[in-house]
Amino acid sequence: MTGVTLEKAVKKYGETRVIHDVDLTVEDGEFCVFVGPSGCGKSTLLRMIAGLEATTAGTIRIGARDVTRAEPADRGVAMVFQTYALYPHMTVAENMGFGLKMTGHPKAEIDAKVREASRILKLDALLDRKPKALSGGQRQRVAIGRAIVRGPAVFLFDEPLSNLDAELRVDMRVEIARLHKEIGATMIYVTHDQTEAMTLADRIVVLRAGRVEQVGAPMDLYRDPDNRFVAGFIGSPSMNFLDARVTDGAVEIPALERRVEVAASLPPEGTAIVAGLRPEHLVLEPGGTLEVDLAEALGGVSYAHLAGPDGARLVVEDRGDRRAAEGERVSVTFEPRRLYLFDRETGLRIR
Amino acid sequence: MTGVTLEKAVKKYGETRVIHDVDLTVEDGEFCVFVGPSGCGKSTLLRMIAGLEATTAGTIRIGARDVTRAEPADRGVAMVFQTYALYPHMTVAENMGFGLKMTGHPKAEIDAKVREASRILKLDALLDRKPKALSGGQRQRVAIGRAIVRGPAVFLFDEPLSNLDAELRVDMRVEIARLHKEIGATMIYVTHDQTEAMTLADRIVVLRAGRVEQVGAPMDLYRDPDNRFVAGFIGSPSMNFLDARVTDGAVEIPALERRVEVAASLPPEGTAIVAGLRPEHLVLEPGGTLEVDLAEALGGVSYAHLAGPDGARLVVEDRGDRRAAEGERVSVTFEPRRLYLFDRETGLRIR
Amino acid sequence: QDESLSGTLTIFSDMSNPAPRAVMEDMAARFDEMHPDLEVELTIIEREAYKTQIRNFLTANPPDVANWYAANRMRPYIEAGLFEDVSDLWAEPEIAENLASTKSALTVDDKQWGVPYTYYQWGVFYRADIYEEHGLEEPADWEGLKSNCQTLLDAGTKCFAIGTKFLWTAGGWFDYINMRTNGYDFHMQLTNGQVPWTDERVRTTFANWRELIDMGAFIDNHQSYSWQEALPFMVNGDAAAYLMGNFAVAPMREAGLTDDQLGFYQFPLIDPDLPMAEDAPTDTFHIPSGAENKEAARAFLRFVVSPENQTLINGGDALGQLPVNAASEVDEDKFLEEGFEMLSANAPGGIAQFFDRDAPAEMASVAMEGFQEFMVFPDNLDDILGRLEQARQRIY
Amino acid sequence: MFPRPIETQPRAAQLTYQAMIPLALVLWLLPLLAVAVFSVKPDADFTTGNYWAWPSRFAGLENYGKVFLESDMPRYLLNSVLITVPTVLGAVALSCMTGFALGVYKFRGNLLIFFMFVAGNFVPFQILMVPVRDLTLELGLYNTKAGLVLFHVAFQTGFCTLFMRNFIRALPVELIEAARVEGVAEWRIFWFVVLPLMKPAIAALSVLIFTFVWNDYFWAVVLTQGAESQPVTAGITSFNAQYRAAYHLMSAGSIVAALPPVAMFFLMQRHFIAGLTLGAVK
Amino acid sequence: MTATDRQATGATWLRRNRQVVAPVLFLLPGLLFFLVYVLLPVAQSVQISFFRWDGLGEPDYVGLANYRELAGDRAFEVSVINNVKWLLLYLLAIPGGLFIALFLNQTVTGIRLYKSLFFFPFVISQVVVGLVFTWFYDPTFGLLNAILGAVGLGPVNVLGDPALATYGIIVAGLWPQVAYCMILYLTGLNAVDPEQVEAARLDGAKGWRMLWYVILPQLRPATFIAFVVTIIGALRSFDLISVMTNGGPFGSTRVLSFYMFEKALGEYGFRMGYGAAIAVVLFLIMLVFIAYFLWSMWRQERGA
Ligand SMILES: Nc1ncnc2c1ncn2[C@@H]1O[C@H](COP(=O)(O)OP(=O)(O)OP(=O)(O)O)[C@@H](O)[C@H]1O
Ligand SMILES: Nc1ncnc2c1ncn2[C@@H]1O[C@H](COP(=O)(O)OP(=O)(O)OP(=O)(O)O)[C@@H](O)[C@H]1O
Ligand SMILES: [Mg+2]
Ligand SMILES: [Mg+2]
Repeated sequence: MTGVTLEKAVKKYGETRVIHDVDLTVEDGEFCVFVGPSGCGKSTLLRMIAGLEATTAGTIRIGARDVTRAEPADRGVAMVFQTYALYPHMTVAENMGFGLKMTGHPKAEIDAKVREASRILKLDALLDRKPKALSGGQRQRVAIGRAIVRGPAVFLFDEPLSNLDAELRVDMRVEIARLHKEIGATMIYVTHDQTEAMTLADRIVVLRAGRVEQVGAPMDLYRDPDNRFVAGFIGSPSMNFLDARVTDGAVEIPALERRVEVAASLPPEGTAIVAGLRPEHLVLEPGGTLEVDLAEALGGVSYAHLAGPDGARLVVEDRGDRRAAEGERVSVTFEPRRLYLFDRETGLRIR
Repeated sequence: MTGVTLEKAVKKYGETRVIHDVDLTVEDGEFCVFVGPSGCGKSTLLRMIAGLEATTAGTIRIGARDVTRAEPADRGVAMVFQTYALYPHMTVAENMGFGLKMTGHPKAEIDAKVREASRILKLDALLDRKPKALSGGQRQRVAIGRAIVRGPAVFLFDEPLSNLDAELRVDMRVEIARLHKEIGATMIYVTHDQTEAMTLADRIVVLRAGRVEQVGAPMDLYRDPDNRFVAGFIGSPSMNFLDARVTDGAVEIPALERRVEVAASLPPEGTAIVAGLRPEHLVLEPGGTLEVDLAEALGGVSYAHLAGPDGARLVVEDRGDRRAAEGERVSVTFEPRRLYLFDRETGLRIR
Repeated sequence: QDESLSGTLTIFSDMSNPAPRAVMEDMAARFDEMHPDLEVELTIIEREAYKTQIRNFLTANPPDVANWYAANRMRPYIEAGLFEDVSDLWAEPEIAENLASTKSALTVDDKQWGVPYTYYQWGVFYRADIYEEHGLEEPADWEGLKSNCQTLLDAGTKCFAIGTKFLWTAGGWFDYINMRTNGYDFHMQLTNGQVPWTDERVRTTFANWRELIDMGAFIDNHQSYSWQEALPFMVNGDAAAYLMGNFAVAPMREAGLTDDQLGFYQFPLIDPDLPMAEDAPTDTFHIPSGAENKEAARAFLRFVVSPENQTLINGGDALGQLPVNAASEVDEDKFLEEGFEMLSANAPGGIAQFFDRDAPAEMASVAMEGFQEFMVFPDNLDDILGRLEQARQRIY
Repeated sequence: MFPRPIETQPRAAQLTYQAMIPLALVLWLLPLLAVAVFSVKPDADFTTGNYWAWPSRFAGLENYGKVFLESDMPRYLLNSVLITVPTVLGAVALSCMTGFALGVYKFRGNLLIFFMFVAGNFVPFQILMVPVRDLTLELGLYNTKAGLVLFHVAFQTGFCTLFMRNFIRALPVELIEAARVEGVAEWRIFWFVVLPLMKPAIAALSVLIFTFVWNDYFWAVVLTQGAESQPVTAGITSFNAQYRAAYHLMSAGSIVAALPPVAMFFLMQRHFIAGLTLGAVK
Repeated sequence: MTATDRQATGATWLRRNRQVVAPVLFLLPGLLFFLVYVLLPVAQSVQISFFRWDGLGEPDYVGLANYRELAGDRAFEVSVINNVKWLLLYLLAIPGGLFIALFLNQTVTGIRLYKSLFFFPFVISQVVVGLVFTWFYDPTFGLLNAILGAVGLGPVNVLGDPALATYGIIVAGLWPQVAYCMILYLTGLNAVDPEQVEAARLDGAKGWRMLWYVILPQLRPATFIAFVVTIIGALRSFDLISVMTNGGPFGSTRVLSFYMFEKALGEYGFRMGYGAAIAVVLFLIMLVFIAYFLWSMWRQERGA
């Protein structure tokens, strides 16, 4: 059992608390992705698990073992850094074998493990090169190889792909997914890239200002967000949020001139709430009160930015061959089951 | 008339030619985007227009004026750099006013222009800060403000958004579009970001190895690329290319087990050609010879990576609620009019 | 050969100019040879540097024998207990008899603290050929000196070469003019701090000196040269004379001046009523009190002052100076003979060591700096004397 | 690039520039060139007043021969080597360690200690002179090469620490963190990860310290005496005193004394300049 | 508790606290050296300055007497004035170095060699520099007078004239110092952001105005270091004076550092207490600059 458990984990820098009582369980063999806006504490949390930052309060367990005060070296974790952190003066093979060598493993064993890792990552041809002579993607593979070699129970990744260009990023993403399938270790992965989070994760942890907002499988977060923050954060382009009101047991959305009957347990009559609609769930109809402010054609898909007479703004995904032109007046429709409702104050989902 | 015209523009570094006889006309007030793979000469071309690189041969005109040998400052152009290139020791206001100060404008006039620019870019609250105290997006706005203040006829942008994170990039993109609408100057914009190119451009210039491959409106390039390079470059995910052959006056695509009758003037019977199909134009059908290698769910859309028995690989966009699962066997269909054909050797489109 | 001495004998010497250096090296080698079991280690330190370093090594790593100077110059080390009392040597009849003339220079508190190995006369060395060319004679008095000088100046030749960069050469001029103007006793009172520098008699000395300065008797830019660097003026005939110790003869000869071209005269009279007194500095060897091999050191001192050695090292082809041992022979060298003659027969006023050996160190440094300034800017005299007086009151 | 690259200027300007650099260089190095010429002149040139004309004959061999064979210069040179090399080794070794401690670890007083090193580095020598001399005397190291080496090591460590610490600061922290996660002991991190990466800094500092220590005169005078342990800077002054007014020999001696750091500099000039950039201009 | 237990806890204590133990061990040797040879001596010097001591016998406590004497000491006054001259004029090395750096900041063939050769004077010992310049100034055969003579001027005896000697030495000192500043500026110019220069070019800045408004502000770190090393160099000037004039003529080229040496260890000196007092004064002057330097470094650290 080598899952990771955090219990009321707290991190303070001086007097500022950057991680607030985080409780989290990552199952053995799970691929867990931390997402959240910049500065929310993703890296900090990851580094606390690695032992690179001291934990101010709370407990961190890896498997059954309490590692809260353990040295990084003693936690059985491996970490892959955003900047790869390869030792520039060592060859690929030396980089990968360094940890084992330093902890006194026999040479034959090291060689075997390095060969195994380089096979998995297709690095065989590069073993004698220095990192300088590698491309970004290859470097990242070596960094991962270095982690694999030590056979850790838990892998930690801190935005490992963000220094790669778009194309390579896609390739490496696929590679990491394959790797997880192959070695099956627990992995915790920090990213701010939607696509990575959605495609890689078994479970996504959404963080905000040092707190866990929601934890769940990617499509669950997409389909069933707990609150406005998660709804807005997952999915691209973001969900549109519109002012709405409860009238006659239904939801009225003035900007769209629509009343929708919903199955949710609505708050009292007249309460102002927030309606959420994803761009991909909206359909444009010619004629209406909304004006197409900007139409961004990306080829297969266009995004129409609409402005309502009362200042409401929303983005609609537009596909097919006939697309809305800028300045056109339109209206939008949607299936009622696609409507999300949120409390205006707390942002909590109204289900 | 302040369009930009290049006639047989050539740039050599020593003996290496990096720009080959480029002919290009950017109309007055047009938003022109240069795209192309890294190293193709986008920046070089832009810098030649700015006067920051000497033009080896050919002529560059701004408006009616030949500026091939003119000093950068005398060309009436302003440039926004990828790294912002703000003067770190000057406040925002000083940064913006510096150009006018250097050309000896009276203080009152400078102030007025800076105020006007800061209004447009919503920088009023920041005028007294140093660049260090600004966020990335704010810095880029200041860089743009500096360009605006000088009231140039032509704006040049070299990947202005590539140092910003994804969210900010979207916001700034919209802002630049708005700016272009508001001041209506000629703008030339270098980027390697698909979305920016597609959404901002009036016209896109696709460059490859120092040569212009195709010039046209974004959707024209998307719908009607001249050659395989452009077809593959525009659109995301990229177009799938499959081996095909002319048989009996139709196109046979072995990987898809299909023969398609097309209206194009096909080459002689038996010729090997290349068939191009965009992911968004393919539809998955259950059962078939293709295996789903990887299914990436991004929320509203999924991408299925398929592998054929003969090693062919293609990506299919998958929408709707039922999505292909990994390991499933499928086949794909498409409307014949969505099929692009290219010469195998020259890469030229077969129309 | 003496078999009894063993171990090593370390000697620190400041005889760094080429000729003395050779003498010292030779002397050490001979002594080494005489004592097969004894190893002589000689360290020669540059003369100017030696003056600052002696304190360090006397306290830190004392050699067995060290060079130094007589009179006041050795007093601080005696007071600090750094020099060994060698009165026992002086009690030995051979030394007591033969070295009597220099005993007082090495006596402090009725004890002797070292032995001399050489001394030399000061006086005016001049280019006899140039004098002859202009029909000049060796001057007998101040007027003669000045009129000679005027003739030379008129002919475009400077009268005196001097290099005052290291100050003490100016001290020589002061010594002579002062002793000729005010006499030996006054001079000693002055260097002993018993007379104020603002004294009228001191001013007279400077007034006399100034006559020469105003004439332009000295070479220009002397403040930029060491005494060696000023030699070429003499050698090239740009200057006709040089007030200097006898050690200057060797380099002059080396530079190509023959004995025919070179002459020597005693510094002439100024006040005819005063008996002539001379500077004849005595260079010495001492045993640091921290020496390890004092037995060998004493033997070396005996060896140094022995008549044979004295004859040898002071010869014209060696140091070219005067032996301190009465039993040794003065080399047949015209300058040595003249000097010996002068010191033994024509210096009734007394023999001074030298300004910076007669005056305490700090006073000497301030005063000689003043002399140098005076030679360049004679108008600053009041200021200079005021400063010297201030220093005198602090130092004594 | 500022000023504007000359390649982009008209041909005439380029030619002018190309011609001006050597000219300026000759002017700039004129005093040195003069010494170089002096050093191959025969004695006679100086007695005949031929100071600035071409040497009447080439006397380089005999002048330099005299320096090497008839003076203590070789001994002084050897002393300089024996003083400089250990100092460089010692100061670099110590400062690698202090720089590592100050650059990598967070602890209270880190900045304070660092500033202390920096401040000590700027202290005028003179205030150290008397106590350091006494200390050296007490240790029985007066007039030994070891005494000089110890002091130089201590003093240069301050300077090097400033340099090393900034250099280590500029290394990616992730390298050290990566090693820590891998279970590498701290001193092994220092030895196997950080030290190899500091090679450029070490090379640069070595040259710099070599130059500083080789050229030191003040401490040579304060802490040593005589050919037995004095370095060549002091040697050259005593050599000059010995051959005062023998300009040809003094020149030859000076050139011999100046040569080692010059050679060192030329061998390592890349690192040297890079080193200045890394450690100083940050 | 068994021995192995204790060992184990010992080991784990070390293990657990290695982030604390490691820096201490790494710091210790360097710190020790530094304390013994730099920090303690500073304190001792301050102490000695309250004594009268010839370095041989027992020191006598005399309170502030040494400082009082300094106040009336002409030579001290001259030294301070000369130090001020050094401080001010030595700073010319900064614009001088900048000028040469700008001149050499090109990429023509062989420029690397030229840069190294221009840097040359810095590598040479000050003793040799002093010697070279003494000959350069020599009133009879010096190149300076040869040149002056050729244009009908001179002769001047730079080092023999108390009004000129200090300036003559400063010029000699400037020679290597300019080379030093030059190399600092060359590295600084390397780090100038080319895009900013281009932006300024588009903004119409040229020549001097480009230099003043865009380049110099970016060279601030280089200027700062150049300033610091130049100040230190100016206050440390000893070798040159000792070689070129030995403080003369009649003490007119003394500076504090030289005077201190003269008083404490010179031929006629050995007033350790008095010398220490001079050193303390020099240290106090330096302290102003040290404080400034640390303060700016502290600001930088905080900002980083
Ligand atoms: N050493 C530190 N001292 C004080 N505050 C810190 C320190 N390191 C991080 N913080 C603060 O902790 C918070 C979390 O930082 P962290 O690096 O974990 O964010 P992140 O989620 O990884 O952001 P990003 O996506 O930008 O990497 C931030 O507000 C940051 O300012
Ligand atoms: N100073 C130079 N000397 C020689 N070759 C150069 C120089 N600058 C650019 N090149 C070459 O010119 C070509 C075009 O470079 P350019 O910077 O214009 O590419 P780019 O399209 O802007 O690429 P990117 O997307 O990476 O910015 C490249 O092959 C590059 O290697
Ligand atoms: Mg982070
Ligand atoms: Mg580019």
